Amino acid sequence: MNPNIVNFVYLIAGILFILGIKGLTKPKTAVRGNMLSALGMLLAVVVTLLNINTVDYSYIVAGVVVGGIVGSIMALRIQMTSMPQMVALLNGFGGGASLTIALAEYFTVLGVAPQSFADLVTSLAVDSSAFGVGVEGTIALVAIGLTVLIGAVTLTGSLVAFSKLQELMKKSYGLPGGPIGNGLFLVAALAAVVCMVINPGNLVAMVTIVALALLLGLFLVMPIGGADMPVVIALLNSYSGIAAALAGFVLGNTVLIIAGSLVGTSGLILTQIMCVAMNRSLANVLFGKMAAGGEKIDADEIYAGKVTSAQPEEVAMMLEVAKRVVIVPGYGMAMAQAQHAVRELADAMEARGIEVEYGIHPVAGRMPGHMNVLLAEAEVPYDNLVEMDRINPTFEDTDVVIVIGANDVTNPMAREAEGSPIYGMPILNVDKAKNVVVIKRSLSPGFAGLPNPLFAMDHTLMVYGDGKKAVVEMTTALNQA
Amino acid sequence: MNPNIVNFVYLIAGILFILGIKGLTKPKTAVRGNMLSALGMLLAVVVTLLNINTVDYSYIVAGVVVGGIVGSIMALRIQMTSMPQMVALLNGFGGGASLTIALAEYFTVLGVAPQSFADLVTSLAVDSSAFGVGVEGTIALVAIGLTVLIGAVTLTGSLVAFSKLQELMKKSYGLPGGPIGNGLFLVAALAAVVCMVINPGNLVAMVTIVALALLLGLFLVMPIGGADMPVVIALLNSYSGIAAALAGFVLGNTVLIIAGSLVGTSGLILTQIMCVAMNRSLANVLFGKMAAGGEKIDADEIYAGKVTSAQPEEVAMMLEVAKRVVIVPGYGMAMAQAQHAVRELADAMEARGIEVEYGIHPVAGRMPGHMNVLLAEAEVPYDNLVEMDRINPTFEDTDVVIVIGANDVTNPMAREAEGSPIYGMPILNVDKAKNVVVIKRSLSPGFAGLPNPLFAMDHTLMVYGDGKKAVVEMTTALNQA
Amino acid sequence: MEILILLLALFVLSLFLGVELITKVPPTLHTPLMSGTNAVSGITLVGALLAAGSDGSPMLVNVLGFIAVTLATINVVGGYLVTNRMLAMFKRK
Amino acid sequence: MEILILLLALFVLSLFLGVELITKVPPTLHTPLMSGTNAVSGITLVGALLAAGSDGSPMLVNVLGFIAVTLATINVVGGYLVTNRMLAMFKRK
Ligand SMILES: NC(=O)c1ccc[n+]([C@@H]2O[C@H](COP(=O)([O-])OP(=O)(O)OC[C@H]3O[C@@H](n4cnc5c(N)ncnc54)[C@H](OP(=O)(O)O)[C@@H]3O)[C@@H](O)[C@H]2O)c1
Ligand SMILES: NC(=O)c1ccc[n+]([C@@H]2O[C@H](COP(=O)([O-])OP(=O)(O)OC[C@H]3O[C@@H](n4cnc5c(N)ncnc54)[C@H](OP(=O)(O)O)[C@@H]3O)[C@@H](O)[C@H]2O)c1
Repeated sequence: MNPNIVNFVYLIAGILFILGIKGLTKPKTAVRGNMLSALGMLLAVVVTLLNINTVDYSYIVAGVVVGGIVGSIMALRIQMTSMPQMVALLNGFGGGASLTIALAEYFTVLGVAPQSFADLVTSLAVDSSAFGVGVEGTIALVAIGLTVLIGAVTLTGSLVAFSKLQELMKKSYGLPGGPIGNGLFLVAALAAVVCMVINPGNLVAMVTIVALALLLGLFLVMPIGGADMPVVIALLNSYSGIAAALAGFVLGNTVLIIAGSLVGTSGLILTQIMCVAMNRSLANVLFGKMAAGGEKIDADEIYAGKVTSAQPEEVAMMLEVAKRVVIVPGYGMAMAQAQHAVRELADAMEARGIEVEYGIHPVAGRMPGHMNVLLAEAEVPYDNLVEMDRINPTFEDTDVVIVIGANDVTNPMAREAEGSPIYGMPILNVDKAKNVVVIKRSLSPGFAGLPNPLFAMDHTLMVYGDGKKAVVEMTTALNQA
Repeated sequence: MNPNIVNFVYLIAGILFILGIKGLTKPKTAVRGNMLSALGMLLAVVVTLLNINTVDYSYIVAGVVVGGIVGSIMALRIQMTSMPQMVALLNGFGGGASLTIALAEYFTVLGVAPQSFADLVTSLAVDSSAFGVGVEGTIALVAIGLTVLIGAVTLTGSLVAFSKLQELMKKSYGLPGGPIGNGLFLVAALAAVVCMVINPGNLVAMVTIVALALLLGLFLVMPIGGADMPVVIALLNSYSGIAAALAGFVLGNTVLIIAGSLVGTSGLILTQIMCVAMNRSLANVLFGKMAAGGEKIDADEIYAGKVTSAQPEEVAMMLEVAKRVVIVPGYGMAMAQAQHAVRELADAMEARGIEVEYGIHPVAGRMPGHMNVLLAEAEVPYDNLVEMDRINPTFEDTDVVIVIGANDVTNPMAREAEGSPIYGMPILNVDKAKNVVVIKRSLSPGFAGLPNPLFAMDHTLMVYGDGKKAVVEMTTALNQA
Repeated sequence: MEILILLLALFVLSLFLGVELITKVPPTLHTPLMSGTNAVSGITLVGALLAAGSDGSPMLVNVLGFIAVTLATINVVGGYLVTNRMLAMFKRK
Repeated sequence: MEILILLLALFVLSLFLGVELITKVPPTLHTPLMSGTNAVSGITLVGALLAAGSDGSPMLVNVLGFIAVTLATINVVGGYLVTNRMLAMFKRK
């Protein structure tokens, strides 16, 4: 096929990706945007296939069929509450693809491949100019090395993130020495890249890069707490974008550059949004533990004798006379899969003429927009989902706030306790409302590990129990009233 | 100089232009943005100068000195009220520059030039492959031809726009046949381009292009009414951007492409904003006269016996007891140079505890943002300038609206009279206020040539006189009260 | 080398455009944005296809290519489908 | 020809970026936007300099170049200065 046509189609694909993201800027156009983006991908794939001059399509067909089936099943089976895991897993696969592509490219140009494990520790005698002469060859080799590195880190890092979110891995392990240990690992991997660039036939160097990078991915992500995983995933996603853009430079391919940059900026911006919403620096998320200030605050002292608990039926009586109710969901709603139950409670209240809105904190749950997706699944109109900055001034005129499975995002210590590790994080000021009802299973802390003075306030009622069960009981009681 | 460095600096310049426009998205960062943009221009110019291998800098120095002096004087002397004219004039110079550059390029490549007027009607014997062989040569020649065409149209068109805005030219002349006549002219000019491309030595063709394009610019703009000039200027500005981007393609120059596209989109978007605000199509602005519906409405019938007029002193008494006043400025404020007087009136009211805001219609005055610039000159804080959509709901709670030199943008016929030529244009609903004061010199219509039922309403007072004088008298009366 | 400058220009502009577009995406759509851009990053599939379909290279290359195609296809198909599922929920109302 | 595709890509991206940026400019700043972009379009000055400084071409070329440099410089200098004057007024408060 005429390479100009191929390049032109690639450009069209790039434009479709842009239009796709443009579509995502409004809920109304989002579905079409996603389809345009998918169309761009299809175009790029088809034109690549038409352009391949191969006699043997079997590997391709096999890969597409297996990948297509696995991907579809995953996408259609996954529960909305497990979305963070899903994204982590897909991201890991993307990293794995980059890794294997770069390796394949490497061996293609070498023209020889190891036949046995013994070969791996030898250096293949190859023409070192195979990758190109002078600067060009060096750039190509560096790009291969970096892609292997980034791809492998993304692969294992995302898999760890997945395991943590799926609660398969609960503890945190790290390299002794923390950031410094990781730094040394990275330096060693980069040194191996340099060796590989100097002597491309040096298989030992390549094997070392792969091994070190895979381990680095593990060690980088394992020490990070489960609730910080979204930040990690966004960052890894951004890396994979940058890696694609880098590849675009090597191949002079427009669509790789455009797509890669879009993904790269998207990941970075989401990372930044999350960090700002948590009032923490990226370095703190990646390397720091939560500040030790938490220990100073004694949960017993805060709660002792001041916590009032209530039954769902009592809450229903309170709701009966309310004019305006705000529902504040958090990670616990996702855990309890209570989104449909919450929607039914809201319906019951609205049927009684009560004004109901949802207050959505930017980092409620375990990924940005997590609550929105769950509530959208339960068919809550998105106009009812009100962002933090807009809902906060309304709490004073709110009769009852129902906090379901949210904790940190409502903790007044973020506003008031200067030494607290979450001090400065913008929160939902639910304590300004006339009455607060908190549904959770116990007084145990949320992700930040801090006690929440909200629970001990005079106008707060604790409803202990699983989120879904408690909400369903409230709805029943309200409907019978 | 190393061409890679030159190209790299051009790219930096392009990035600075982008940052410049990004700065313009907020009043706070706008000044810095403009400076970044100017810095980009400086960089591009300096690197070009360093890159020129010439022995004779005299023409360059002369041009820069003359241009710099003239430009500075114009920019520093011009009154804020004459900004539309200034932009028109500058745009015309830009067009002239494109025109002469393309001509110079043409003669450079030809290597010969006519020595006398007689030469102009001959065809120079030149090597037709001088512009490049095959497709490349054709592209280069087409680009030259189109740049000459667009540049010349921009030059004369902008000069006409300038004359109309400066009220040097009041009548409208056009080609007989209107759009069709213009179309024929354009076709003839394009035919001349084709002749030139086929035989580059054909001077007659080049002279024809220049002559036809200059005339076309005149004929295109002369029939358009003075108040529509901003649309024309924005459109011509957009053309000059597109022309620069085209040139970028020919020269493979990144900064020309980036700068040209930015200017091109800016012009088109401003054009569209204006058309939407006037509820007219671009075609209607360019080729249509205002619909004839105006004749049906008899001004006398609307006004007869129903108009109440008042003296500034009476208005001052009304203001004394007002709680909230909205000032609605229009083209007449610019004409009367009344912006400082208006600001002083507002100060006097605020000193008495009256809440004062300004209602700004998107096409009040003679260019987008015209009123904002004038009021900013008078040091009105931009937070007090309220856009149409936000000020409209507040009129019901407003005690007095002072309309100064605005007419069409307050005409309720746009809302109510279905057959009216301005029907559907969004307006400032000043008639919903408790009292309306209109300051203008007479009952004569505004740009759209329509009577304004607002003036005949019961709660409207007309204050006849020059805008500035009337406002000053009001302020004096208010201060004495 | 001139091409390198152009690619660089393209890269820089894409970054600017990315920033402008992404910052406009409302928080409501941040999760679909994450999965959607994740799918876009599967554009590496293009490279994977080239690897899996290369003739005359060592078998290892084709096997690596097969793995790459499989992983990238999962990423692409899974990413777009799951994004579509989420967005369809937003559209209902 | 590969270069042409890259230039085209650059052009398209610049247009997208232009749309995103310009639509973000508030109406208050539309007049400065108009004069500011007008100044940017004076980038043709670069071409004018090349024309005015070309050796060994017919005199006519240099004269045209001189005119071009003069006009483009007016456009650039006048445009930036007047924009700056306007914006400085907005900044005061
Ligand atoms: N969304 C993001 O993008 C993102 C990114 C990074 C970090 N984070 C972090 O994640 C946290 C999110 O705050 P959050 O308020 O949503 O959650 P949270 O502070 O982690 O609290 C969740 C609460 O839900 C309760 N819960 C768990 N399972 C439940 C069930 N089945 N039924 C009822 N309640 C249940 C838990 O209390 P019991 O055990 O007593 O039931 C827990 O206190 C913040 O610290 C934020 O910084 C979020
Ligand atoms: N802003 C833009 O970008 C733009 C672009 C294209 C078209 N337009 C058009 O321009 C018009 C703008 O509307 P507008 O309401 O601002 O203006 P307008 O409808 O043109 O009315 C201006 C009024 O000002 C009065 N006036 C003139 N000189 C005066 C002076 N020295 N003192 C006091 N009053 C004076 C005139 O009445 P007297 O003669 O009785 O004094 C006239 O009725 C609209 O039709 C719009 O579509 C604007």
